[in-house]
Amino acid sequence: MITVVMAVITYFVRHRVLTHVMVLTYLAGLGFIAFNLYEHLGEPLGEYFYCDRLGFIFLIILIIVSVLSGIHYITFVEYRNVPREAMALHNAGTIFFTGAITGVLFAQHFGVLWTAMEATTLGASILIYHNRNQHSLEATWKYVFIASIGIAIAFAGILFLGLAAHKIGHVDFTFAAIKSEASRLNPVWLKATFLLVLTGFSVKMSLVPLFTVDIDAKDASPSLVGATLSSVLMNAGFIAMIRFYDAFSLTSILPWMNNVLLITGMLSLVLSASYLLKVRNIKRLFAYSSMEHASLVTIAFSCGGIGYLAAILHLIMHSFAKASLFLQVSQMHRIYNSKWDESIGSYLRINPLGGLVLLLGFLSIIAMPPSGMLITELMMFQALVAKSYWWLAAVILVLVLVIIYGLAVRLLGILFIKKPGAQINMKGATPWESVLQLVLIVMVFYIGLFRPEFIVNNIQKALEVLPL
Amino acid sequence: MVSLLIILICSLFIPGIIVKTKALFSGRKGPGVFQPWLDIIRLLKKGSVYSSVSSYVFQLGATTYLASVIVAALVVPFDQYPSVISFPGDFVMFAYLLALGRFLIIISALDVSSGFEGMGANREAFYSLLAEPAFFILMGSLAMFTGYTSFHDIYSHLHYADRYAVIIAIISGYVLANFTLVENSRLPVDDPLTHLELTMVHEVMVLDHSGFDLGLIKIANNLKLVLLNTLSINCFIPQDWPVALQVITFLLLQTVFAAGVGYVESFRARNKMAMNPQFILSISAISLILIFVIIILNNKI
Amino acid sequence: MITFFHLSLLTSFLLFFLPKKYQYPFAFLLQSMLVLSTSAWAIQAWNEPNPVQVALGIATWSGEIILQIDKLSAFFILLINFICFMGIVYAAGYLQPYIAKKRATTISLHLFSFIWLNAAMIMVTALNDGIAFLLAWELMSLTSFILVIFEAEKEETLKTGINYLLQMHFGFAMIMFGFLLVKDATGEMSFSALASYFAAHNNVVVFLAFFIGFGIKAGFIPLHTWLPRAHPAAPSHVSGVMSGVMIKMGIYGILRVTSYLKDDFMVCGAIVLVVAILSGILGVVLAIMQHDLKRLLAYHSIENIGIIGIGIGLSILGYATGDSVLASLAMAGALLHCVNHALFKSLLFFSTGNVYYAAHSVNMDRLGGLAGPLRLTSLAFLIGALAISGIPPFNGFVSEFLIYNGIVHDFVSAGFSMFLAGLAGFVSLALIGGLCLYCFTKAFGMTFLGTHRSAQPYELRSTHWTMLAALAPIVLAIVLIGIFPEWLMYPLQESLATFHWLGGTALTQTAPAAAMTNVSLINIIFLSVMIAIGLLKWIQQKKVVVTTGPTWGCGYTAGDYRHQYTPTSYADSLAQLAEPFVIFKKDYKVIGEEEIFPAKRTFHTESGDRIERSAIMKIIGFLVKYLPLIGRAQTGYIHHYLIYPMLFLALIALLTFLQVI
Amino acid sequence: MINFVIISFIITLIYIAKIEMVKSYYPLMAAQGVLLFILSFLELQETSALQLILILFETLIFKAIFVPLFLQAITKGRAHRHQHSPVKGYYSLLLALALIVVSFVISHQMHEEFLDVKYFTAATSSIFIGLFIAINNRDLVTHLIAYLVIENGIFLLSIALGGEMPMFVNSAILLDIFTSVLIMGLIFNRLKDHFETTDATHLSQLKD
Repeated sequence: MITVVMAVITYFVRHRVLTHVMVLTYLAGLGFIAFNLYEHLGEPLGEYFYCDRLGFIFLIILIIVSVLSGIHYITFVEYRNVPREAMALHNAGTIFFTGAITGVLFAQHFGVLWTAMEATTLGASILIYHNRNQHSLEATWKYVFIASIGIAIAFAGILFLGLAAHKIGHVDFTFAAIKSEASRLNPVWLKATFLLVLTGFSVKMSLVPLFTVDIDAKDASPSLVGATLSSVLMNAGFIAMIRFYDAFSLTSILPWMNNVLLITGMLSLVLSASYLLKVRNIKRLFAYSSMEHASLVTIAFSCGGIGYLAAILHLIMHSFAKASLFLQVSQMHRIYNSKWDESIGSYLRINPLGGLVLLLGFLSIIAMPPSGMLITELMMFQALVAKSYWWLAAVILVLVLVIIYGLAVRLLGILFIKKPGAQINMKGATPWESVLQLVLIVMVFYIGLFRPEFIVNNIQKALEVLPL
Repeated sequence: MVSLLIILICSLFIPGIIVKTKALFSGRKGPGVFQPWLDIIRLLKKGSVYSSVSSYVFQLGATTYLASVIVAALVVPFDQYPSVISFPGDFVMFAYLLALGRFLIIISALDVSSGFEGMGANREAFYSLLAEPAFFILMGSLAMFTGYTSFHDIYSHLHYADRYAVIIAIISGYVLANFTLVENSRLPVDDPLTHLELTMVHEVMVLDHSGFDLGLIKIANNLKLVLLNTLSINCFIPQDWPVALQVITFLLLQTVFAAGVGYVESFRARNKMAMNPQFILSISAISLILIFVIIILNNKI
Repeated sequence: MITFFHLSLLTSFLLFFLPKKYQYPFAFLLQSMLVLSTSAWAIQAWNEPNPVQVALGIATWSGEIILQIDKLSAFFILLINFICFMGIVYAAGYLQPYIAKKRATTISLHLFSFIWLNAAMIMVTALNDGIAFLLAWELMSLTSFILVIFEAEKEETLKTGINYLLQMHFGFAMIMFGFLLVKDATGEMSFSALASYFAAHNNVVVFLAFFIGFGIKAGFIPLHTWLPRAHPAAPSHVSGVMSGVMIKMGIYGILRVTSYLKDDFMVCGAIVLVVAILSGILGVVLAIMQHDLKRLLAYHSIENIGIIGIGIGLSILGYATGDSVLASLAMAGALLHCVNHALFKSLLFFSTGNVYYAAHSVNMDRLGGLAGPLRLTSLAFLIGALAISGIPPFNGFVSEFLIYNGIVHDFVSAGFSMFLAGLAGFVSLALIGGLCLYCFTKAFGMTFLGTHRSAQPYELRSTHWTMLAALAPIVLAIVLIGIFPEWLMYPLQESLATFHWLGGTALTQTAPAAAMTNVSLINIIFLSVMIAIGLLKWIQQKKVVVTTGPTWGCGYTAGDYRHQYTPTSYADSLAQLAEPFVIFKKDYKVIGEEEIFPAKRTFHTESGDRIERSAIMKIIGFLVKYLPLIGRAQTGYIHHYLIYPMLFLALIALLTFLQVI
Repeated sequence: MINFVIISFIITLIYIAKIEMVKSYYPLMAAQGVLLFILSFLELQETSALQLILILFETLIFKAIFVPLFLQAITKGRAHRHQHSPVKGYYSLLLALALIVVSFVISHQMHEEFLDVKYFTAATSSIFIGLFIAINNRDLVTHLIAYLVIENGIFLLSIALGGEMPMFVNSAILLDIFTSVLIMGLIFNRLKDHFETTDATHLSQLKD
C-alpha cells in the first residue's frame, strides 16, 4: 500500500500543476488510508512495512499538522506573492516529504527505514530552500551536507548491525527478526550500531551532536516549514531511534543504551538552556525550545518504565503545541515584518486572538497547567526518582527553570511590552488561522486534563514490547 | 481591688516626691508634693490650641493613651493581693496595652508635621522596641521560676525559700526598675526637664498637646510610672509579712524609688543619645543572666 | 451546589466575548455563585463529623477529581471566600480607570483569572490526590501570575511577574519531589498516603521537600524574594488577595503535611521554628527600611508568616516534648493568625489601593497628610495597622496571645532545650511586636499624617464607594474577633481535630483559652474608659476656647513640609542595627571645609535585601552569566559542526571503554 | 590483486588529503570510482546479473565518470584556486597518514571472522579522511568531495561486510547519493551566485 503512496508522490513530483488542492487531496487520501489502517493495526503491509500502533499515532499527527500547514501555505502564498515555480516545488516537496515520513513511521526493515530517512532529508531540503535568499541557501546547504553525513554515519551503523547478524548466519533484516535474535549478537557491534545511528539521526531529533543545522533550517525556512520540521520530522527521528532501541532492548546493552540516551539528553538540555538565555530571534527561540523538549523526551525515555509513556505523550503534545506556535510566528512575521524580538511588541493588544495563541502556547511549552506537558514532565521526574537520579533531577529542574526564564522574558515581552521599533501591518492578521492553532493547543490542554483513554491505551499497547 | 487602690494612691504623691527631691538637692525649697496634680487640674480646665495640619488622629491620641494605661492598671497586682482582673498571660496583655497607648501617642506626634515631634516619636518607638524583650524575658523567667503564668500568681508565688533566690529578687527588681526608667523617659535615657528639644524623647513628642490633652497625658505618665514601679517593688516584699507591714513597706519603697529617681536626676547627666540603645539592650542582657540563674537554681540543666 | 460551582467556572469563558460594560457585573455574579456554593460545602463540612466529598464529575490523570472538605479545608475555604469576595467588591471601584483605558481582552483576562484564582485556591485546600493537587496548585500560581502582570506594559512589572512565575515553579517542583518520594515508596500519590509513608520512613526528608515547596508560596525567608516584588506590582485588590489568602495556601500545605507527621517531630519542629523566627524578625526589619508602602506591606506578610510559623514550629516541638497544651495553643494561635493576617493584610492593601487611586503614588517619600481627605480610608488603615502590630482590642493580639500563652505555659514544665526554643519564640514575638509598632507608626504617620512630602501638593481623585464598602466588613471582622475572641475557641478546636497528634487535647479546656473572656472583658473596659474620657473631653471642650494655629516650631518659624520626618529618617535609627541584613546606601556628598558657598546637593537613599542579593541573586547571576558561554557552539561554521559528532562519538566511546556507562 | 587495488585506493586517499587545488580532485575521484568498480567486481562475482549491473552503474558510470564531470561543470572558472586550510601541505599529509594508521589499529582490534580486515581498513581510512577534509578545508567544493569520499568509504564498508542489503535498499542508496550530490551541486551553484564566493567561512550568517 505504501508503495502505491510512493507512486502517487512521484506522479505529483513530475506533475508541475500549481495547485494546493493536490497537496490537500493527497493528505486527505493519506487520512483515508490511515482510517483504513486502523483496522489493520498489527498487520504487515507488504514486505518491508508493518502497521503498528506507534506509527499509526504519529501518522495521525502527521496528517493533522500537514493539513494545517498546507492550509496555512495558501494564505502564505497569497500574502507573499510566492513565484509559481517555488510554490509548485514546495507542494511537491511537501508530498514527497510526507510520504517519506510515512515510510519512516511504518518501516519494518532497517534498510528501508534508513532509505526513508534519507528521503526525508531530501524532502526537507526542498522545503527549507523555499525562500531562495541567502539565508535559506546557507541553511539548505548546511542541512543537506550535515544531514547527509549524518545519514552516512547511520548507514555505517546499520552495516555494523549487518556484520553482527551475518556472523550468526542470520540475514533477515527486519525489526522482529533482529529483536528475536538480538541476544545472540555481539554486544560490541550492537553498541556501535546504536551509537552511530543515534549520532546520525540526531539531526532529525534536534539533539546533540548534530542539532546545529536543524536549528538553522527552522530559522531560514518559512515558519510553516519550521512547524513541520519540529513536529513531524522530530517525531520521525524519535520513532526511528525507538525502533533500534526496541530491537536491542532484550540484550545486555539496555542499560548502556539508556545511559547514552541520558547523556545525549542532558547535553542537549544544557545547550538548549544556554541558547534560550541569549537568543533574540523568535524562530530560533522556538527551535531551541524544540531541542529542549527533544532532550526531555530523551531523558524520559532513557529512564524506562513510566518514562516511555511520558516520552511518547510528550512528543505528541509537543507536536501540537510547537506546530501551532510556529504557524503563529508566521502570522507575526507578516504583521511586524520581523522575526526579532526587539521589533515585535504588545502583540496581545494588536492581535488579541493571535496573542492568545502565543500566550497559551507559551504556557503549554513551559508545562504550566492546564498543559498536558505538566503531566508528562511529572512522569519524567517520577521515572527519574524511581531510578534515584536525584542529582540529575535537580540539575534538570534548574535547567528547566532557566529555560522558562528565557522563554518568558522573550515571549511575554512580545505579548505585553510596547516596542518602539515595531512597524505594524494589520493586513497580515488572519483570525481564522489563529482559531485553528488554538484548537491544536486546546488539544494539548485536553490531553493534560482529561487523560484520553484512547490515546493512552494505544500508547501503552504500543509500548508493551519495551522492557519495564 | 487593693492593688488598684494602692496604685492610685501612690500615683498621687510619687511625681511630687521626685520633684521635691530634685528641688531639695538643688538647694531650693520646691513646690508641694501634690503640685504636679494641681498643675494637671489646671491644665484640664484650660482651652486648647490644635495645629492646623492635625487630623482626628491627634484628637484620639491622648485619650487612648490614658485609657490604655488605666486598663493596664487593672491587671497589676500588689504582692499576693490580686489585681482586678487576672488570667494566664495577663502580663502579655499588659505590655500590649501599653503599646497601644504608645502607638497612638506616637502617631499623634507625627500628625503635626513638625520635625521635632517626629524625632521624639521615632526615639520613643525605637527605645520601646529595644526595651520590650527585657520585660518579656524577665516575665518568662519568673513564670518558669514560679510555675505560674499570670501576674498575680507569679507574684504570690515568689517564695524565696532558698537564700540564693534573693539574687532573683534583686536582679528582677533591678531589671524592672530600669525598664520603668526607660518606659517613663527618665534619666539616664531621657531628661524630662531638659530645655533643648533636640535632646528630648518623650517631652518633645507631646509638644503640641495643650490643655485637656496635655493633662490627660500627664495623668497617664504619672500612672504609668507608679504602675511599672509596682512591678519592680513587688519583687522585694515577702509574702508572709502581715498586711499592714506590706503596705507600709510598699509605700516606703515607692517613696525611696521616687527619691532615688530625684537623686539621680540631680547628679547625673543624661546619656549621650548614641549610648541609649546600648544601655537599653544591656537591660535585656541582665534579664538573660536572670534566666541562667533560674535555670541553675531549678536544676534544669 | 455543584451546579452553581460548575456553572460559575464554565460560563467564565463567556467573559471573553462580552463587551466591556458587562464584564465586571458578570464576573461579580460568577464569583458570587462560586463563593456561595463552596461556602455552603464548607459550612456543611463544619457540621458533619466526616469530611464532605464532592465529586466534580471530571476525570483527570489520577482518576476522578473529588473535593474532600474536612474541617481544616472548610476553615480555609471560608477564609478564601470572604477575602476574595471582598476583593471583587473592591475591584468594582479600583478597576474603573483601567476599564476605561485598557482593551476588553485584558480586562476579561484579569477578571477571568481572578475567578479562577479563587476556584484554584479552594481546590488546593480540598484536594487529596497528588496530581490533581499539583494541577490546582499550578493553576493557582498561573492565575495569580496573570493577575500580577495586569500592568504588563511596564517592563518592571513583567520582570517581576517572570520572577514570580519561576520561583513558583521551583516551589512546585519541590512539592512534586515530595509527592514523588511518597509515590515511590507507597505507590500512591496523595496526602493521605503520607500517613503510611511517615509511619514507615524517615519523616524529615519528605517534610523538608514539602516545607521548601510550600514555604516559597508562604514566603519564608530565605525563600521570600518573590514576595516584595510581586505584591507591589499587582493591582491592590490582587495584592490583598495574594497576601491575604494566597500565601496562606503555603501555610495550608505545611499544616496538611504536618498533620500526617508520625515521627521526627523534634527535627521538623526545630526547622520550622528557626526559619520562622528568621522570617519574622528579618521580615519586619526589612519592612521598616522600605519607602514604598506596598513593598512595606509585602515584607510584613513575611513577618506574619513568620509568626504563624513560630506557632506551627512550637506546636510540633510541644508535641515532641509531650506538652500538649503548648501544642494545641500554638497551633490554634497559628491557625487564628492565618485568619487575622488575611483580614488585616487585605484591609491594609485595599486601603493602600485607595491611597494609590487617590494620590497616584504609594511612595511614602511623597505622601503625607491624607488623613484629612481620605478620612475613612485612613481610619481603616489605622485599624489594620493596630491589628497587625498585635495591639488589643484588635484581632492580631488574640492569635499572638494564644501563642504567647502556650509558650509561657510551657516554661513551667519544659526541659532545657525546649525552654530555649520557647524562649527564642517568646522573645522574637516580643521583638516582632516592638518592631511592628515602629514600622506601622512610620507607615501610617508618613502616609496619612503631617502634610505632603513632595514639592507639589496633590491632585486627589475621589475614591469610588465600593472601595470603602469593601473595607467595612473586614473592619467589622477585625474588631469582632479582637473584642470577642472567646467565640472562636470552639471552631478552632474543631479545626485542630484534623491533626491526628493533637486530637487528644481539647483547646477549649486549656486555661488560656478560657481566659479569653477576660481578654474580652478588658477590651470592653478599655473601650468604655476611652469613650468616657472622650465624653469628658467633649464636655470640657465645649466650655473652653479651642483654637487652631500653626504647629509649634520650637521657635523656628520658617519651617515647611521639608522639615517633616521622612520614611528614611524615621528608619535611620534602626539602620545600624539592621546592617547585617540590609544593604543601606546613602548617596550624598559631604560639604567640604573649603566650600564657602556650597553648591546645590541631592540626597538619595536606597535599601536592599542582603539575603536576596548575596545568596539568591548570586546563584542566578552565575547561571545567567556563564550558561550562555556554553552556547557558543553554534558558530555558524560548518566545519565546526562536523567536529561535534566526532567529539560526541569519542566521548561515548571513551566512557564505554572506561566502563563508566 | 585485491591487495594491490586496496593499496592504490589508500594512496588516492593520501593524495586527496594533500591536494591544494580544486582541479586535482577530478582525476582522483575518477580513479577512486574505477578502483571501487574493480574491487566490487572481484568481490561479488557470484551475485546476480541485475546486482552486477547496478554496481557497475554505481561505480563506473556514476562515481568514475559522472561525478568528476559534474564537479568540473560546477567549478568552472575556479578550478585553479588554492585552498585555504589551517593544516597545510605536508602536515595534512602526515595527519592523513596518522589517520590511516589509526584505522589500521582499529581494524586490527576487530577479530571478526566475517570481517575482511583489508576492506575495513580502507573503509575507515576513507571515512576518516573524508571527515578530515571537510573539517580542514574551507571551500564548499571540497566539502562536496569530502562527502563523496565518505560515501566511498561506506561503499567499501558494505563490501567488507558482504552484501546484506536487499535490492530495493541498494538502489535507494544509489538514488540517495545521486540526488544529494545533485541537490548539493545545484545549491552550490546558487550559493556561488549569491555570495560570490565558495568559502565556507562566509557562510556563517546563521548563528547565535
